[in-house]
Amino acid sequence: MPTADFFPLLLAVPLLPLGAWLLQVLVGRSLPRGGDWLPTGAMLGAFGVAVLLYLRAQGLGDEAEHFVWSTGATGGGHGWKWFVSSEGLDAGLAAFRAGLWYDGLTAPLLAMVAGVSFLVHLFSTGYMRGNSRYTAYFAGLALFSFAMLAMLVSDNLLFVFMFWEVMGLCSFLLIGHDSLDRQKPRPRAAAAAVKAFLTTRVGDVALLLGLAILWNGFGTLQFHELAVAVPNLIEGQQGWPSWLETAGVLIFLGAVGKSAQFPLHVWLPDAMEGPTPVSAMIHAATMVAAGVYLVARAFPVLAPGVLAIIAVVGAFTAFFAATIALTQDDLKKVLAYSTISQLGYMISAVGLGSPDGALFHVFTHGLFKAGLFLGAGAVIHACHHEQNLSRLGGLRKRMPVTYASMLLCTAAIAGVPFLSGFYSKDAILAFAAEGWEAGAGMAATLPLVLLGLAAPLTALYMFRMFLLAFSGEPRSDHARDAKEVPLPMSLPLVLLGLGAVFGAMLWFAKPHPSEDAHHLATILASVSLVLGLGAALLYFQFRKRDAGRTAAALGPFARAARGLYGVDGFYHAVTVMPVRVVARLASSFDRRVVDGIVHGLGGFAVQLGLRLRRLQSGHIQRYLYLTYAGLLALTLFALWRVS
Amino acid sequence: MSEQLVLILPELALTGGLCLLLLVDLVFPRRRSWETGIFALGVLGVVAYLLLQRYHAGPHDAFGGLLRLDRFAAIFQLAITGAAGFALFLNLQQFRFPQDRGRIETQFLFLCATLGGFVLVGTQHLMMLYLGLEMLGLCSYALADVHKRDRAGAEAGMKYVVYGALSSGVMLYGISLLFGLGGASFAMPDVALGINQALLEGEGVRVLLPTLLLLAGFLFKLALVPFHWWAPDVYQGTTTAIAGYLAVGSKLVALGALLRCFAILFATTLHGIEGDPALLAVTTAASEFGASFGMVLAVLAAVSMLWGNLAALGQTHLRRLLAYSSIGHAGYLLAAVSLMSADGLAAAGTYALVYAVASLGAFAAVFGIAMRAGSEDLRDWTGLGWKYPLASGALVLFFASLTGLPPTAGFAGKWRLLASLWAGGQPLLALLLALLSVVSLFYYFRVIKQLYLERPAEDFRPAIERPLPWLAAFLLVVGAATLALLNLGWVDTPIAAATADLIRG
Amino acid sequence: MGLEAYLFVSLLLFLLGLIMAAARRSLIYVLIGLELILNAANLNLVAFQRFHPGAGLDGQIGAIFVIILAAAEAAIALAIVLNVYSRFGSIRPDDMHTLRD
Amino acid sequence: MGEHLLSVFVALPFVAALLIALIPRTSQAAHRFVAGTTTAAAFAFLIGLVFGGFDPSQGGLQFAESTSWIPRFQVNWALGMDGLALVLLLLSALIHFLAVIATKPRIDGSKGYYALLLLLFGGVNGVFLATDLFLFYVFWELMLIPMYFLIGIWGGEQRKRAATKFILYTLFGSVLMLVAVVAVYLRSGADGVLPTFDIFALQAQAAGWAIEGGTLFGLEWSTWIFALFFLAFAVKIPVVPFHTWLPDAHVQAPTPISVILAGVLLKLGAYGMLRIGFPLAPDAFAELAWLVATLGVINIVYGAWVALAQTDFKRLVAYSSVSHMGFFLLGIAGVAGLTQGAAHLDAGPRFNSIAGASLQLVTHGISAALMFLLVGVVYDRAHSRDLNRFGGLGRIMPKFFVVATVGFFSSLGLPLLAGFVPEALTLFGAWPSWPLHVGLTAFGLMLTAIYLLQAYRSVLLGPTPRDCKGYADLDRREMAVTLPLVVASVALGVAPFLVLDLLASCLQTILRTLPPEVLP
Repeated sequence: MPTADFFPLLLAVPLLPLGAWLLQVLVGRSLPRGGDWLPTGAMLGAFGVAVLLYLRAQGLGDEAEHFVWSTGATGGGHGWKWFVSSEGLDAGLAAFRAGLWYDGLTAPLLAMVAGVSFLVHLFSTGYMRGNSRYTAYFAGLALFSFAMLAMLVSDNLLFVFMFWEVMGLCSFLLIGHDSLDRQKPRPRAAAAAVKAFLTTRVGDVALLLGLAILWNGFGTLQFHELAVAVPNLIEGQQGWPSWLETAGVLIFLGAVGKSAQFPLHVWLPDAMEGPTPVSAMIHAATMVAAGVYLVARAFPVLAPGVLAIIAVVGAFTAFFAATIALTQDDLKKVLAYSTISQLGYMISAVGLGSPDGALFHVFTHGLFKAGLFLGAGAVIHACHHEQNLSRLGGLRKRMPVTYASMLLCTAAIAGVPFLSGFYSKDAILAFAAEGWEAGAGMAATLPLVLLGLAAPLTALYMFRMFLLAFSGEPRSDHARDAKEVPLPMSLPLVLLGLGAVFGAMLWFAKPHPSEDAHHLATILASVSLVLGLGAALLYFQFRKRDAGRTAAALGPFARAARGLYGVDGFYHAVTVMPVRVVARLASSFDRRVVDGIVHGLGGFAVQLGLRLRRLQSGHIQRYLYLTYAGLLALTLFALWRVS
Repeated sequence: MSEQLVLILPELALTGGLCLLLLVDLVFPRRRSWETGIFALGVLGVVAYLLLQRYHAGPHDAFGGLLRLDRFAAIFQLAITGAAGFALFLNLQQFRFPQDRGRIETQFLFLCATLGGFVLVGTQHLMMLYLGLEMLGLCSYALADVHKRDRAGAEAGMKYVVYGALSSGVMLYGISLLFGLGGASFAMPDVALGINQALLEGEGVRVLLPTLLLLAGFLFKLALVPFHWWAPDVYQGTTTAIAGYLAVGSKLVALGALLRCFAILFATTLHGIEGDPALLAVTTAASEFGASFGMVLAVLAAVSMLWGNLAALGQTHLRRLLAYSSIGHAGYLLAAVSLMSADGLAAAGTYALVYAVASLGAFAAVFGIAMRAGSEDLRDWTGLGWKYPLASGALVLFFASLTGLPPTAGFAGKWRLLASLWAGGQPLLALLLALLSVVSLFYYFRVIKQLYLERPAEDFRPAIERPLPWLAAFLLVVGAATLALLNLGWVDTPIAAATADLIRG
Repeated sequence: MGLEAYLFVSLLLFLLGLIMAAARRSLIYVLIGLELILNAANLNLVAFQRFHPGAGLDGQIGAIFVIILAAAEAAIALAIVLNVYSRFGSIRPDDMHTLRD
Repeated sequence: MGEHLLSVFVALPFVAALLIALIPRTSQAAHRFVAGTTTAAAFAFLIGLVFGGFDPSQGGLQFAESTSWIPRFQVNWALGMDGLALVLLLLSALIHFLAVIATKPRIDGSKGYYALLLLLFGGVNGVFLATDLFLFYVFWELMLIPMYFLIGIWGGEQRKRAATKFILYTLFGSVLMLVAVVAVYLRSGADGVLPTFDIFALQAQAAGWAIEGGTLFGLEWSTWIFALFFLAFAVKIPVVPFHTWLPDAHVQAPTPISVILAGVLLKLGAYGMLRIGFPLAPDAFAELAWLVATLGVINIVYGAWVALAQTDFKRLVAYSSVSHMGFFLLGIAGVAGLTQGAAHLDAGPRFNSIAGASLQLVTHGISAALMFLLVGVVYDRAHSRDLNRFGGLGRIMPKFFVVATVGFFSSLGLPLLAGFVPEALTLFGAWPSWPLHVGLTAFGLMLTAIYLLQAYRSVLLGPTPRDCKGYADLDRREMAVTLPLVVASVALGVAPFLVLDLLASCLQTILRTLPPEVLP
């Protein structure tokens, strides 16, 4: 139960970066070092507080898994009415209360997010040095962290949505950062930023509708109240009403957008246009994790049918993205698709009925994916922005620290036993297996199959990337004269490397799949690891194949995969073009028809007036004739009326 | 006998005034004179004072019912007196046609026409009605032609006299028929009885045709379709002063006379006959006739509104524009009359007065600007709003009032019309009237646009330089009146009362 | 010989007057046409009076009034016609259409 | 003074205009000063009311006063203020003040300009405060002529056409309203009592008319009333297809006037709907709510779509106004008719949607004003509004970049900025009544994002064309004008209750004018 100073502390976690952002916007540019120390320090503070809270929670011992500290649940006057604050009125959304939320799932996530964000800040102080919009960059970073932290501590879906949208803005600004560069702006960054925002916006709009339905259905959007209300409703009318299922699908759509699930995954690879630390932020700590977090939190309202969809979509994405990752030559693109694939795991975990498992993987993945991206950033930084795998190589000797940390992280994501990634992914596979044993047709088997297929692929493409980058001989001068990165950049790498190893231990709510499912999963995981790792070593380590030849080896499928299966082109054809065309039609319709009618009426009146005035000929006797005619007509009309 | 003379003091004063003018003209044969102008204005002042007395004195019959001197008469006689004063005043302000300024016979004619107007609105005897109409008409014909040495004036006079004589002839023919209908009597009440009798016998046609012919005279004076043709040409041909007098003065008295005729001839239609069940049949017959006849008038009104407002679009000569718009406004009046109800007649009277005020102002403002610009053509007025703010500002105000925009009297008047139309079961006419005021805004604001939304031409030279303090003062007064009369009660209450008297007889 | 006959004649006169005013090509004839209209009315007045005996002499008196007014009207009209002639050198109504749209 | 507080408030701008008229033509600073102080004083006065004097918990009129004006027709000089009026007055005072500041210190004919601007201001105040229908109409039309001249004299190349179109279109709406006013007035007297213009008395009667209205050309009497009022206000709001005057007027008007037009004048139509349009014909409104909702969605989607094709920055913003005002329509439509899903909180959705609708007025006022100021800033530098001509301004104008980001995303409806709350409230509230419409609206939201981001990208992001290189960042005056709006936008986004608290009880009173039984 909440102690007196608990909520202030919890509130401090998001407010610190917020304050930093404010100062950064107002006075940042006049500060020494462009004020980068301001948000970095703030994040350090936030991280400290988060850890403090985490330890408190841990202090609860076995409680730690189940406890909930929430203003909503415990009242305590900490929640506040948001739309209308006057107590007199209790109608509708106006009665909406917002509050803080902290439980066994939030605790490690909050610490992880704060920590990773801090490390990214720290890394950026080195990576972004000399950038023309250094201050603005850090401002964006701070706001980004604020939004994510605030989302984690809010106790209702509406606020989750709000901060999630703010994250959208931040990612937009940060991805587009280079397009505003004072020296050489990159238009492609702008394009990528717009694409990212719009693609996720699709999901966001759907999510908003979902929330509207939920609100009108339950009159609340708070996690705990929903968790109570939904079962009552279902008991009340035996089964899930269709509107609730609709809401579930819409909410999931939101997650699809934010967590870059198929078919809305297209924005994430383009988001690589942003500076690499930003990618780390988006992929590890903030943006994409939000989607998973949302579905995990909304789990109670998700009908079984919806869950099935979620599981399949997630699993498919995991496999689909893995295949693409296998064929990419750009270091960051590989990581991007690996993220999509891993997110697929998490999402389908929710679908398989284990939100805890999903968040567990969010947690571990956050650690090692941050490590990977920062490592990639280090490599890119050291190789003068050379990020094509076929021109890297042989960095092991040149950048030992980066090498070590990258190795650990790669191993973790590939699922090497006793590393953090192993546990979380294992758990998800286990649930998939469970579902399969429970045995309900396609919906049950598909996830297991797809996830099972994705597992070896993960190991394969990750080690492919790793080996191509680090082992063998450098394939370009950039790679040849690469140097190890300075401390502010290498320190995060080390820490995250350690995190990749021990991260799993920091998680409270260990998922508990059934025994045999667990065994099955373990076997599956190990086999696939062996397969993937083996293949990678065989192919790239010993036979020294380089990226270019991979494609040739894999044949037509690879070309398709390289072409991203044409999804982007398809979207451009079916969405962007039609919208443009219709817009042009609409505007000409507006000008020609709508406005045309208005002007037409005016012109008609004027023309009529001219016709009438023609009769005003100036000849008195014509006037007389016209008068007689009028008088006659009048008389006849009158006679007709009267008699 | 003498008390009869007391009753007609205003008329006597006017007559005396114009006889004196004649004498002066004979004794000092100067073509032009300020003093006489001032004198004529003075006469009008006295007359106005006497008319106020008449207003309060209450109804009297003079000369065996030849004249009916009541509040109603007083109101409209005051109105035309005002119009005459306005015309005289503008006439004295003429600096661009010096040959015409303050000419004595012009002043004489104004007073004489006004006297005719007095008779026209002050009688319920058909022969007197015709007499008054002719007196007003003949003087107006002459007035229209005061521009010697000017073709336009001659042509205007010719058209006016031919057209006027014709329509008054038609009217006389109608009167002669009504004379028969009324059992060989010119007195309207007798005619009314005859009408009731005819209606009771179900011979509506015997009532209808004479009434239509009688109407012709009024349609001509009010410039209503199909008797409107003269208006644009004559307005354009004469001076602004005379055009203003025709557009306001003669229109007002004509409307007054029309209202009186209808109020008396169709009294039964208007309020039925209370009590006596024996006469119930008459009442029903009369109201049936009234309904169908009202429909005829309504159509006529609609056509006039449309005609006037549409033809005014794209018109660049200011006086022609005002002529067309006055046709439209006359249409509004007739629309109210066509309700054949006490409320409708009152509304028409009220709107007529409100329109008169704004219209006088508009003519004066146009007069002022035109004197500077040396032309009544809109295209020569580019950007003059910046050079002559007072006249132009006043013009904006008066046009706003004519359009019916708040906070001007015109708005209240339009509101009064709409209210009576809607209440009288003519929602379509109401809508038409409302929409046409949008059309009217278009052509009124074309003038405003020319005055303000353009920059004045560099090489612009005013036709006359000297300031016009009197005109300015006049504009201020009328402008103030236009704003003040937004409180319509001041006009509407007396008119409604007076009309009610008429109908009750 | 009843009232209708008189009315019929006057109606004829009236229509003749209307047509004449509109059709003749000289202002003088136009004015004559107008006079015809007035006289049509006069005929009515007198006739009605004749067929309503004992109702005074309003009809006849009215007729005299009208004749006088007609004279006045003619005077004014002729003055204007003279003026028109001195301006346009013609009294054909069709020659005068400077005022028009 | 005490009991004539509002009269004094309404009279203030007119007196000030007169004062300006007396100041000689040459001393422009004086004109500017008078206008500035007047509007500022009005704003300060209203703020004062918010903190003391005005009681938000009370739904009815406050500071009400009434004096007989035209006894012949029972017309009274009747003023009164409730939450809605107060909020909109605050908005209008702020916007007018900013408009004065936003005007360049030296313009020709400044005398007329500021005088007319004050007349406009006075007219707006009158409309918001009048509780007598006749008076309401008088003030309503009083704004016509000043706006006509402000656009027509100080506008762009096409100004004459735009001004004429504006005044004709607006008057067209007004006369229809006049007919409706007449009809309502007469109807109120039909039962033998004296007819009245008192808006609230009429509202009280209106429910009764629903039952025995009688028909006219086959249409229900109250349907006529509603149709006439709706058309009148639809022109002002504006509702597609009566919107085409708006882009022209906006594009031609000088920046401060566009700001007023978008920030205040469009709101008058909406205010009329809330205060008169549907309370005076409740049953007709309930029957035609589907139409209102549909028109609303059309506004949103169609407006957004047309905006998408614009290359003229100002036109784009104008159409975005059309699109945003659609939310108002959807919101008020959401008041009528609840179908499924929300049985257990009947009052809830209705309140949400009307609250959303009326909050939309304020937030749109703020963000649209901001957008037009941004357009003005760009135009002053580039002397062009062609979106393809500039780009990359974010790099060279950092202050402008921040302000513009707030402006764009505020009108995009980003949470924590003003735009979001009303949209969310409206969607939440309208969902039970019009699920399909709300679904389509989502489409509109998507399009909104698209055209705004396109514009944002082509103005702020990417490389800077050569001829834009030299542009200076926002100067002091421009900052002074934009910052208040930025602050307001953020404030409303973070703390919507700042405004909604003032509105809440008033809106519930308005809701009561729509009797529950007329809900389908």
